[in-house]
Amino acid sequence: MDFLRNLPFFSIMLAMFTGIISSAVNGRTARRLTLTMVTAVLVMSALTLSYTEQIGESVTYLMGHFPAPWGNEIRFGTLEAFLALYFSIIMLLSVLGGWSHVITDIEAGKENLFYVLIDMMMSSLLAMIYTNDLFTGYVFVEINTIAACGMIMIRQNGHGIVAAIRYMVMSLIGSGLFLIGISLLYDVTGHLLMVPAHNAIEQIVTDGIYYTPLLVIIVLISVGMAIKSGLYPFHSWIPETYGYATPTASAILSSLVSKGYIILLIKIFYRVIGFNIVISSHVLNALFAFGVIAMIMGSLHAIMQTDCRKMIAFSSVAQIGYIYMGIGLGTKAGMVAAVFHLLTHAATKSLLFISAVGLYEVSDGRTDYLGLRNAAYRNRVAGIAFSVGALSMVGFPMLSGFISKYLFATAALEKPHKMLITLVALIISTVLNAIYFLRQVVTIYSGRPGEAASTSHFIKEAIAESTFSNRFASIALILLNLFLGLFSEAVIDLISRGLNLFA
Amino acid sequence: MLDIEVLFTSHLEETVAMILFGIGFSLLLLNRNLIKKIMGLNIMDTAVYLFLTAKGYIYGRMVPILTDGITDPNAYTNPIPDGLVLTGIVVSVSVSALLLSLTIRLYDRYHTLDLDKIIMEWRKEEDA
Amino acid sequence: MSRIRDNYKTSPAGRFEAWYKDGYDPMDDCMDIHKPAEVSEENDVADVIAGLDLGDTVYDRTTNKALRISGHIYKILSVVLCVVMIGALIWMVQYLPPFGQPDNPVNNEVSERYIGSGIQETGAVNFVTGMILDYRAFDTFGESCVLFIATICVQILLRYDEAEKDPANVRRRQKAATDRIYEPKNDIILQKVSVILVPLLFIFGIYIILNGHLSPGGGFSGGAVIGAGLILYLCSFGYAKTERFFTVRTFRIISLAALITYCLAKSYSFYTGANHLESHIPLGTPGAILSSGLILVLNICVGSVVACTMYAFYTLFRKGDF
Amino acid sequence: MMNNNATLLIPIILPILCGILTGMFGKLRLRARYKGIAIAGMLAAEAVIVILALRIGRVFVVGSINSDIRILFRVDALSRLFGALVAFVWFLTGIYACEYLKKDRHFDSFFAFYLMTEGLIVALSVAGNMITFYMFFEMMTMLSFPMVMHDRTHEAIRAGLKYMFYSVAGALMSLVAIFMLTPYGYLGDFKAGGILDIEALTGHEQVLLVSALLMIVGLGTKAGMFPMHAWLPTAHPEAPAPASAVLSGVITKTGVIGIIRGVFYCIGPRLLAGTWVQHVWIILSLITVLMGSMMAYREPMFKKRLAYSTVSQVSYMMFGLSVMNSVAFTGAVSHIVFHSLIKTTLFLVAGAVIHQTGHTRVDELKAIGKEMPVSMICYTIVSLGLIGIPPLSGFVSKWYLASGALMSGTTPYSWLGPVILLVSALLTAGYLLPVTIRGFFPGVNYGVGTPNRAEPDAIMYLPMIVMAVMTLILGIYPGFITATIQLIAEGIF
Repeated sequence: MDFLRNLPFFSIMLAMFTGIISSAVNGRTARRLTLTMVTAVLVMSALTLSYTEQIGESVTYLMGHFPAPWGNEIRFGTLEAFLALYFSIIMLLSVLGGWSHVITDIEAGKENLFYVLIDMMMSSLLAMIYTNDLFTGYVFVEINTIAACGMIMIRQNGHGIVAAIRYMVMSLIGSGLFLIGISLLYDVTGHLLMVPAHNAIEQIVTDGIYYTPLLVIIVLISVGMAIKSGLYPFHSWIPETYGYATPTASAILSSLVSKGYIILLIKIFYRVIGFNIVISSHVLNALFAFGVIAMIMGSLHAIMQTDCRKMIAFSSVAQIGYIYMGIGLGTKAGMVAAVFHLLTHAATKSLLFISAVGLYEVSDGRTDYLGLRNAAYRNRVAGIAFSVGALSMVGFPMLSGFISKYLFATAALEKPHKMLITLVALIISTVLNAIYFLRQVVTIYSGRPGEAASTSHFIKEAIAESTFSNRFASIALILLNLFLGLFSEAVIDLISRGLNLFA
Repeated sequence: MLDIEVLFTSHLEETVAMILFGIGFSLLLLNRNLIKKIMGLNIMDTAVYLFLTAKGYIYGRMVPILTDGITDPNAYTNPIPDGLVLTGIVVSVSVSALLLSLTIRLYDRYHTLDLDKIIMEWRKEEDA
Repeated sequence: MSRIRDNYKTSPAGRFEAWYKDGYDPMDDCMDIHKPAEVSEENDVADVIAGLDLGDTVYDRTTNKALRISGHIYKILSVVLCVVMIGALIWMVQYLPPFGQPDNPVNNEVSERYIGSGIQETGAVNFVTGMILDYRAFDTFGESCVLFIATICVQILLRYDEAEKDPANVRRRQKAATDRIYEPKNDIILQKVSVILVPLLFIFGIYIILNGHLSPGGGFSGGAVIGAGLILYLCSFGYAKTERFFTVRTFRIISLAALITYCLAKSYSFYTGANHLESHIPLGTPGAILSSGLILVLNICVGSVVACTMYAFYTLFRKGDF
Repeated sequence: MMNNNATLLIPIILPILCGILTGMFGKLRLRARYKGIAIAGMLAAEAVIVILALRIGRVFVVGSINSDIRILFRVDALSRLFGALVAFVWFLTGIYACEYLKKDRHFDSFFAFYLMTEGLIVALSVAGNMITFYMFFEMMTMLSFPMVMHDRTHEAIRAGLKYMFYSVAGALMSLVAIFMLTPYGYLGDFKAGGILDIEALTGHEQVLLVSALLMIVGLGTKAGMFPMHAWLPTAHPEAPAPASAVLSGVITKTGVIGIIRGVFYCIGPRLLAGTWVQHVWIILSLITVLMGSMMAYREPMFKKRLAYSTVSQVSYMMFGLSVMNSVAFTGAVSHIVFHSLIKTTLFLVAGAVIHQTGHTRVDELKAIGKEMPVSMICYTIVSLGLIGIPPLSGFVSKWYLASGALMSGTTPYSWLGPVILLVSALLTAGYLLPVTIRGFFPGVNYGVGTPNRAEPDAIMYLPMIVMAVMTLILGIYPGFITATIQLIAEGIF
């Protein structure tokens, strides 16, 4: 029983070890290793979750022989374990959903390197979730960035590489700000571990000295993480990045990578700086404003797209805006809503990307509106999956999107001076979502009469075979979405308890 | 408000580090030439290392290596920033290598180092 | 007369009447669904949506005014961002703790313990090495993983595969061929110098690695020196001679073995540390080469990884293969 | 919790399941006849089950989304009445549709959405609190718009999207209202006469009024009330006849039901009576009544004319609700029942005409009475009912409406309202009867000789006959319906 304490550490190490091994084997073996690893991480995280649920408090785990102020640590509570579980599920389904395209998109002999990247990404995500040390956080943020860059550019056409360099430049700016931020934090507190740093910061706030640097530090860290996760003014790399990577990479990038940074940011807010100090520093208002702008501008951009994948990518600009809007509300409820929407968006976005694969592989690779007409009849599972994802994004009841919108609205009610803006932004953004997503859904369900005669019905010969794993992944993600939508009470309760354990 | 005297006497290293950081940041963000962007990245990281090492130094103390058996903490400078700098250097080396290889591939394809030109070319291809 | 009627139709009142007579669809504008200019025979939503075709000049900054303006706005905004940030940082500097004072917040119990009881706990005479490889070893492990994954990415980008058939790679192969032509054949001076210099470099690097826990230096710097030696040898004697003792296979084996050793060793020490078990690794007598437990091993691993990585970077950049 | 009664789920789950099955097994090549028989039997079963399962007082808690939203079904007199009406109309229209769409490509997909929509509307009628109602309202919208764009033509798709976006915008307006009222206990279970706690509300009356108006306008979108009515004349003519029949007959009424739930069961009439919101509401509904009739009067297309008449007639109910007294309420709710029967019949007749002769414009319908006498007789009966000629049912509801308006103290509307209703009734006569007149008396210059009989198949005109007869019977014996509604009204006022 007490042995379960080791599982998070095992999962991080296992992921890295798999990565190192995968660099020396061929593509198939690397894929199998990766799938096994992700499954193992999934099981371990589930066990960790049950363990933390039994203990009811967050566990501190020494990485080495030395306790808090001296040696590295990881720390896991309910929310960390749940996030690890959730991320590994999404990772597994994304890999399953797109591996058939990994083979075609990547130069022969380099598939195993792609799986190395995925393993490293997994380990860095786990470390960012679990870590209790700022500098470890920085190092793994860098690993995450490099792995993401590799995933973008592993498709060896010019698009991938240009997208990769734009992504790289933007996120290096972000990590530069983050690095100088934690250096300054180390300077004024003298600690890199989160809890001692927090005590030092409370000391600073009480006796006022070094308070100005503290404000600058909060701003630097928030801005750095916002840039890395693609908040609105810094979103320009998102559409190309998500639009041109291989489908697995798109799903993972849009649904996990940016989320990892946001989780780290929330963790720093709660555990290092202290949420009240963050609120009093007014940086949240800026995040709120940019989030609201992103919600609307992202949707407006998405309406103007003709390429299905770029439309989905722009909609995730808007969704990131939702998350920052929730964080910016500066209340517990807002934070819960933000975390829940983070889960929602992870599930829905990967569902959309994966099902989009299923759609355009039956419409000879075209990804624009005209190309996708009638695709839903040629690949029914993908069509249904895409519709479910779109409806969830629109906020269809019983799907996860509805719950998160409800949570945002109720959270906004607690902040009278932000309530109206939030509600209006929610409504505008929802209507815009409805416009572009339902337009796409209608397109994939309607065709020109000529081909309609042959394909408009669920006729056998018209259904192109997509890979089994793709269908499996789509269905599993639909179920995940429904789960979030129907049994949200447990999840929300878990999130709020976990956030209490964060501090 | 802004006390120049303090800036250039007791905080000289930090000031220089911050100016360097700003230079690198602006290069990375504003310059259109990829190679200069990479230089900016390295300047930015170096500024952070300068800041950290400056933080580690204490007047009149030895480097943190055991010399003739003295284990009194007040005899040595602070070892932590040096370790952080070591780690940071490796990170920036890796990132620079990655960026340079990306630059090589882009130059092979577009025969220019100007990011704006590259992006415009690329969008033309994409629409074509 | 017709003019008046047109004006009336476009006037608000006219539009309102048209609207509630349902002649005009308020959703048209935001739905972007118009009949295409030339009405296609088959009425079809896809064609309808094709109505919002964004021509091919949309992304071109020279022709698209809106995009150009937004580009300017972005430039101005980023300049403002830079200026504001630099100003804020420099303004903040004066509130930071002063330089080199022993009572700064950074000089707290942490560094005291690293120095004071570092010898007993890690056995490393070089406190910095003791810190990065024992107290804060997880960071260092992450750091070597950064190096590893950077190598992976560079391989993805620059390594060419025989299996690949597309013209880009043919060009890269030709580049490799020309590279062999231009590389120095019998440059006597260079060869003689490097005959003397390379062994010294290797020995010096090995010294730095092995004394990482005793004197300044350690795995990374020593590995860099050895890598420099390898690169020098390659430059002066060419691939033919180098590949007699260092091929891609060597690289794979060395780096893999080193990383796996690193991973396992660190996992062992983390595991024992976290569960408060006794790690049966002797620390040895401080100051001796064979001391300070795992640190020596880790230094050797890091050193070999770094040496291989440096060499790999060089060759990949130069001709995309080992 | 009170006695959970899972039988409530049957009439909701059954049609949805059957709909999904219809969609999934569409590909197996059954003869349309057998499919039609299966669907008709299922609809009949559904009707019976609704009558049996929706016993007043039954409660079922499906679950709770989070701590303060419970998904809850509870049957009261209103839901029983509306559910029975829905099942009945759906059954008859379904039979008609089996014949109407026999040769259609999208037979299966139409019936898939048709059945699912029925299940959702039954669920919506038994919803026990506002959030449950909203959820099923939203789903009903999303699943009913494929019926509008059934033909997949450009116009149909455009009309469907228009319907979609109007409804989404309206539903979101009401959602904002729900959120703004949540702090005052708006999400509690429905109770006749309102559930808001007054002391929490003191000081926030304006919030209450604004959100009440938002809710009325938002849900009024579905009911085609004035500012947001423009989707209705576009969507109804584009849909195939059975779809437009249920759209006009039932789906527009869900908006009215929503307003009854939101205003009379949550906010409570006595909080709104006499406020500016009531005045705005009355004015909007009267404008809609008059405007709808006028537009219908000058509309040449047959189905579109009927659609405009729906706009005007549904706002009769709005007016009846907005004057807020029990008599007018009785009139409004009874008009829901009568109008849905009448308007369904009208659209079925229009569909039959199009199906048999292909005429879509009113002026093409000369001598149609000689070609399809049965349909046109049904048409005439129900038109008279809609105008409000005494022995027929429309008269009853309009009588209640007018008298309620007169005895409500809201001058000037207390006399203005009935006048406008009267004018609108005359206009109704003006736009409905010419079809009959020209249909049966084409005039002297009409070609002599026996006209070709274009009477549709019996399966198609039996539903019309049934509903026409229902109109007549309910007009003569309106007692049990009005009695039920008066009971409901007693609870509210």
